[in-house]
Amino acid sequence: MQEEYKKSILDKLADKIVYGLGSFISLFKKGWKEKNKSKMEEWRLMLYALNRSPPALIGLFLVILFILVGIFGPRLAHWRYNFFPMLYTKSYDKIILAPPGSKFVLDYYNNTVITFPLGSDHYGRDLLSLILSGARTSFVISIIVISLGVPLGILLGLIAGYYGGKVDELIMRITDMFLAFPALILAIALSAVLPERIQNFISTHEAVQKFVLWLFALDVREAGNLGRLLAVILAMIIVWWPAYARITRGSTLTEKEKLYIEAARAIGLPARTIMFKHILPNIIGPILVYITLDFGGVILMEAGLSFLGLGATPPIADWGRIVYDGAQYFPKAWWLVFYPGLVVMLVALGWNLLGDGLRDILDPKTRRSIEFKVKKSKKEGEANA
Amino acid sequence: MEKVLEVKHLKKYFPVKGLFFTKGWVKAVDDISFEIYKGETFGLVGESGCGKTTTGRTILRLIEPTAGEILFEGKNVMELKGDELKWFRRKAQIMFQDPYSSLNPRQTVFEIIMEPVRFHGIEVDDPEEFVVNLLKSVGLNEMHLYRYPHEFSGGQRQRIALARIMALKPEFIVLDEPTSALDVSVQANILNTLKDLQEKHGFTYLFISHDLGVVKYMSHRMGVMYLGKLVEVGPADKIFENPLHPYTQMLLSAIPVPDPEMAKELKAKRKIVRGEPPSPINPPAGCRFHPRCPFAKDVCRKEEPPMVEVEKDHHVACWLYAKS
Amino acid sequence: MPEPILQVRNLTVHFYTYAGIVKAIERVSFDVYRGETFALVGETGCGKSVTSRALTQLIESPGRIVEGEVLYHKEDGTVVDLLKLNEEQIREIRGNEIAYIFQDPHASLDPLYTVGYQIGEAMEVHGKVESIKEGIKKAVDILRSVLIPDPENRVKNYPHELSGGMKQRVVIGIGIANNPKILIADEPTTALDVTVQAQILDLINQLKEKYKATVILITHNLGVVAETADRVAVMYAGKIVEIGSVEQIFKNPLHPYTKGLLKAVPNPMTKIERLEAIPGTVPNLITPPSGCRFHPRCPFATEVCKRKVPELKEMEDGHFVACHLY
Amino acid sequence: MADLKKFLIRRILTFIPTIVGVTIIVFLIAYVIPADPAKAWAGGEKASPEAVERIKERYHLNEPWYDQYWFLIKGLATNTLIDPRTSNPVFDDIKDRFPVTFQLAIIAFTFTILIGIPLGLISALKRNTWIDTLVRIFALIGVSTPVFWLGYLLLFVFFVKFRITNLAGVPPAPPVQITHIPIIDSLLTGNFTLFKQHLARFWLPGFVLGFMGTGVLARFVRNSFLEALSGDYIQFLKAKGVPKLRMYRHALKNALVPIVTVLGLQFGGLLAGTPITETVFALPGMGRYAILSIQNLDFPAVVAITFIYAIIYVTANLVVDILYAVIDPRVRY
Repeated sequence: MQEEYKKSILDKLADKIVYGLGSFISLFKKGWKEKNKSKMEEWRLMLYALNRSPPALIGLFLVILFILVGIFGPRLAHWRYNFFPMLYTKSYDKIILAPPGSKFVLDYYNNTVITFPLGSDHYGRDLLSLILSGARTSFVISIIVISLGVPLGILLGLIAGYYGGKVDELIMRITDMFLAFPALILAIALSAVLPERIQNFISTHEAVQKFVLWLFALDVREAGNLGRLLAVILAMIIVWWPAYARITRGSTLTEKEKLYIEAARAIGLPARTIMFKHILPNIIGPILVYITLDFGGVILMEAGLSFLGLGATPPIADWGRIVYDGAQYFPKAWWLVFYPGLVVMLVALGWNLLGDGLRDILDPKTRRSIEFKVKKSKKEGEANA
Repeated sequence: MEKVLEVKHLKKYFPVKGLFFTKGWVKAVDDISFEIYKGETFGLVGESGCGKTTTGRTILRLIEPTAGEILFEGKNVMELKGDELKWFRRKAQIMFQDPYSSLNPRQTVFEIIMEPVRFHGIEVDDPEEFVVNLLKSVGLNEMHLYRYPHEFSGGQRQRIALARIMALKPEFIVLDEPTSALDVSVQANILNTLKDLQEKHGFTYLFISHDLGVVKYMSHRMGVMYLGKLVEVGPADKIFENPLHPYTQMLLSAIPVPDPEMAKELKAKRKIVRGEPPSPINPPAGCRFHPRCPFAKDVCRKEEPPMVEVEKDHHVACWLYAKS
Repeated sequence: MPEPILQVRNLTVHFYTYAGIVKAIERVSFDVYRGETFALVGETGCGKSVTSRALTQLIESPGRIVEGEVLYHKEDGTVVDLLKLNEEQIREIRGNEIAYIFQDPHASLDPLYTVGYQIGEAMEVHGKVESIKEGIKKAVDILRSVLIPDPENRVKNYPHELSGGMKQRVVIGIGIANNPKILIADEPTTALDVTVQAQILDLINQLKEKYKATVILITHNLGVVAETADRVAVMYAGKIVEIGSVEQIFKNPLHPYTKGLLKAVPNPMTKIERLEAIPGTVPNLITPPSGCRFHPRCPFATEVCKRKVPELKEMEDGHFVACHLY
Repeated sequence: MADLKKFLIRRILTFIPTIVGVTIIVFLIAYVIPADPAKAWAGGEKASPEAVERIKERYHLNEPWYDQYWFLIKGLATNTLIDPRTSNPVFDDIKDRFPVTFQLAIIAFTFTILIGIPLGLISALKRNTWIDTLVRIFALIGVSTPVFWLGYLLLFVFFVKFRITNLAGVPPAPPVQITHIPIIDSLLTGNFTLFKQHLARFWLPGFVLGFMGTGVLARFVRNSFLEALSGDYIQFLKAKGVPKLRMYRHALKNALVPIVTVLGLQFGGLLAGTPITETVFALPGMGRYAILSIQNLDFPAVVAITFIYAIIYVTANLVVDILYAVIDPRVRY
């Protein structure tokens, strides 16, 4: 049936990706491609549906851009985040805040001219470079928070939902308590009390310190600021898992009632196998959507926390922190608020668009309606022509 | 004849939760006893909520019983552990009512059938060939090997479920309304396959259904349940020819028969069908059927009737036949 | 000659779904006579439910009534094509002259309103009572007429406080509230137990006599048909394959499908050695088989069955069959 | 109604363990305080060891954890927990700031509801049209916009460019206090000048705070309404011959149950957003106070504020539960 579609370039790309992936896996697992025809067909359909959804494609584009900048940002940046130039106007007056697009003389002695496409901050640092470097901070934080907080929540939710009874009661009561705090407030409180201990830990474990510095692409000089940065991460992990515990528990409860779970129990499969091989793959779809949306959420919250002066401290490049520091010059230095905020919004919007599109794509009902719409519009187009 | 399964005084109560304490109990299954002999089909009929499904699951230890004993090939099922439990899980299987949820939608037919085989450590030379042979024995073929459940119709799914069960070479299978979600034309197919397999492999079935026609067709012996109680047990033919319990009589007279002439006849002599089954939370005292029973006497309201053998192998729990 | 109340001609409904156009029913024609119980039988997905809903344009998107006529003969002798009426006109007919009972009583009632309100509402929207309040008062009588004990208190109950059988009685009550001419019962007892089913069927019969209504019964249960229907139409894959009186259909089935169906049902009152199953599965209606839609499963299929769509032919008085064997 | 009362009591009882748990978490936050704040409270690096010791003594910082927990609970319950920075009992400090935050949240909530619900309904009724798409995009932009950014953006427009709002101070509370929330009190006592002043000061921050929830609510209302419309009982209503508007009414009432849940959650979300909004708009509320307390390592205040937020959140949930029971007769069981 799918062959009736007029394939766009993206569709052909989707075909290539799916078949390429199939062939690739088949290199390691013989016959995988033949045995998983149905699965590959489903993937292909999902990608087709994605291609039909412009918002999701825009989201995907923004997200890929964010990831690339997150990885390469510090290298792309023209200036290191901790480079504080002395700036002079053409008439050699010293200047602190350079407006966007302005040119300045970098050094009193060696007359190099420097351009600030997005302006500079009050230290004279190039805002564009800061934003590029700051992408790494946001990127790493969001990945750490999601990859530690979410699995914890999923695990607890699965256990609570599957075993029920007292275990469920205990886990859910704890979850409720955490949910009773507005997430940001709890994160604020936690990021206030945690830094000291983390800093102690970091300073005594050099390998960890090195690794973290490498992750955030920071110089050794910033080692003393890691405590505050990691405190925010830990705080966000602590506030992030309860929502997932609750969602997972809910879907586990529904899924558990399905007969194939009972069939698995009748065969004698152990609880672990049933939870991870049978229940989890069947409830992961909606959770994946949440995860995608939450990448945006983490980035927003992190920006919010650093806007409140928590977490990253200068000179570490961080979008929220730039706004926090720049706000005192508002509205004169509007660019210090506008551009970092805009970037945060675009990244969050990217994840949200992608997540919203995924929701439609992963739900077979809407996915098929998307596919159908494509075909119908094609038919109507023909009828008109 | 050899007993495969013996159920003695089985009870299953579900708690009704209040805020802090249990408010009451749903007496889903309340003290029932019966046995099933090797190679036969024992039918269990009753209306929804009578406890027939709970009985089936409790026998397989998918639900822990409140009280009572279940002996499977002489072993107490409730006390099985480790390897013995694994042996039981292999020998006793269940087929479910709803073909749309009894297969994991994320597994291919091959995985669905091989998972239990691997788990139970059954040696298979060529897994693919093994699965294909099983599929053929239930009327499917090798084309279906790597497909997902959603690509099949309800009847085909029930066949896959059947193949999964067969893979373990069980002796006893609980069939929990295996065809009630299917259309009649497909139902006949599945029922015939089940009968054929029983003949070929000597399976013992516990056939649970609310459809009296199907039970009559499948069962050698049968039991009728009402509100958690077994009210009548006996050979299927005898029960249909000569129903003893007023509830069985009411049930039989209420079935619409697919024959207009017979229907007219039956309708003329139909016993008045009264009321609906009450909630199993607070079942009526004495005989549970008494509020709907046209023959209810004083003793019925006070005491539970004992199970008595009225004719050979034909037992009934009713004060019309027992001495108080 | 019995007098028709409803004449359905070439009714065709298509569903425009993701996978393609589902030809749910294709050129379905039949007559329903005043005062009879007309049964539409068939298996899941054969289009019986769609047919019944299409009669009053109750087809939701993505479904669409593609063609056909439903001629309704009013009491006063005028004839209207129900499919040509506009939204307001058909609304006045629905629930008033033609009422429905749906399969699942749990889902049919709005959980947030009392049953009295819902019955009262049915009367109010057709101007039978001034206000819903007045309707609720009348609802007591209606509940009594559908044999619900203690109706004075039951009107104040919410649906979840009633058992399945009681809910279905309420649904029936809503159906008869405006004294309809035609009552369309779509699988009215499928969700209910056997003993309750018998009561509900009896009730529908009684009400039919009392209100002199015509009943269209949609069911897959041949037992229910044998017991309650006067005439029967058998549907297969969106087409009617056979129409006749209940005796004709059960004693002298002509279409191979009808024959197969009757042999596949176990009758609890007779001894059956072996059921005869119909091989194969129901076709999908996006790409239905060419010619006779039953031909891939038919033991008597010939070349012509693959090519030509059989039309309904009258074989004996009032007994029609669509099969090339005849 | 007896049902309703029973249900309520039951519901309130189940909140007790949550509140206890909240105090435990609050305690844990306080318990992981490193020993240093004592020094900070005593006056920084130059503080004398005796003063530090005195502070530690006073806040039981040297005692075992259960003693500290008890000290904290007792302090919260009797309002004897003293803020070392201001030397006031913590709840006294909060009492001044609470009305500002609450008033902000209420105005934001009003915006959310007034815009979100109609938008959602329109979106549902015009399903799969450009209006629907627009609402969807609006919702996504809503959840993606950083509160501080939107705040500054609108400040720039309405304050810097057009001066339609003001930023200085907070108008006084009316002389007669009923609810202790100035804007409500001034409305209740008919003091419209004061009401207008409050509105002029609070509408923009309120809008900014409420913006995020508006789109989410609109989407949610749309989906719940459509879901309700697809119910079998709606089909049955149609078969009954019920006119369209009446059908929508049935659907809306059924959709209300999930909508109320989301509204409860959103109120919690609004509270969480207050620190940022208050910072941007220089409002002396609890959120701002929390940030200042944190910056000064003023933990007794942090603990008290966190606790207050949690209590409000739990109360909001309770209100949701009550509304449930009022809307849906099935819930009372």
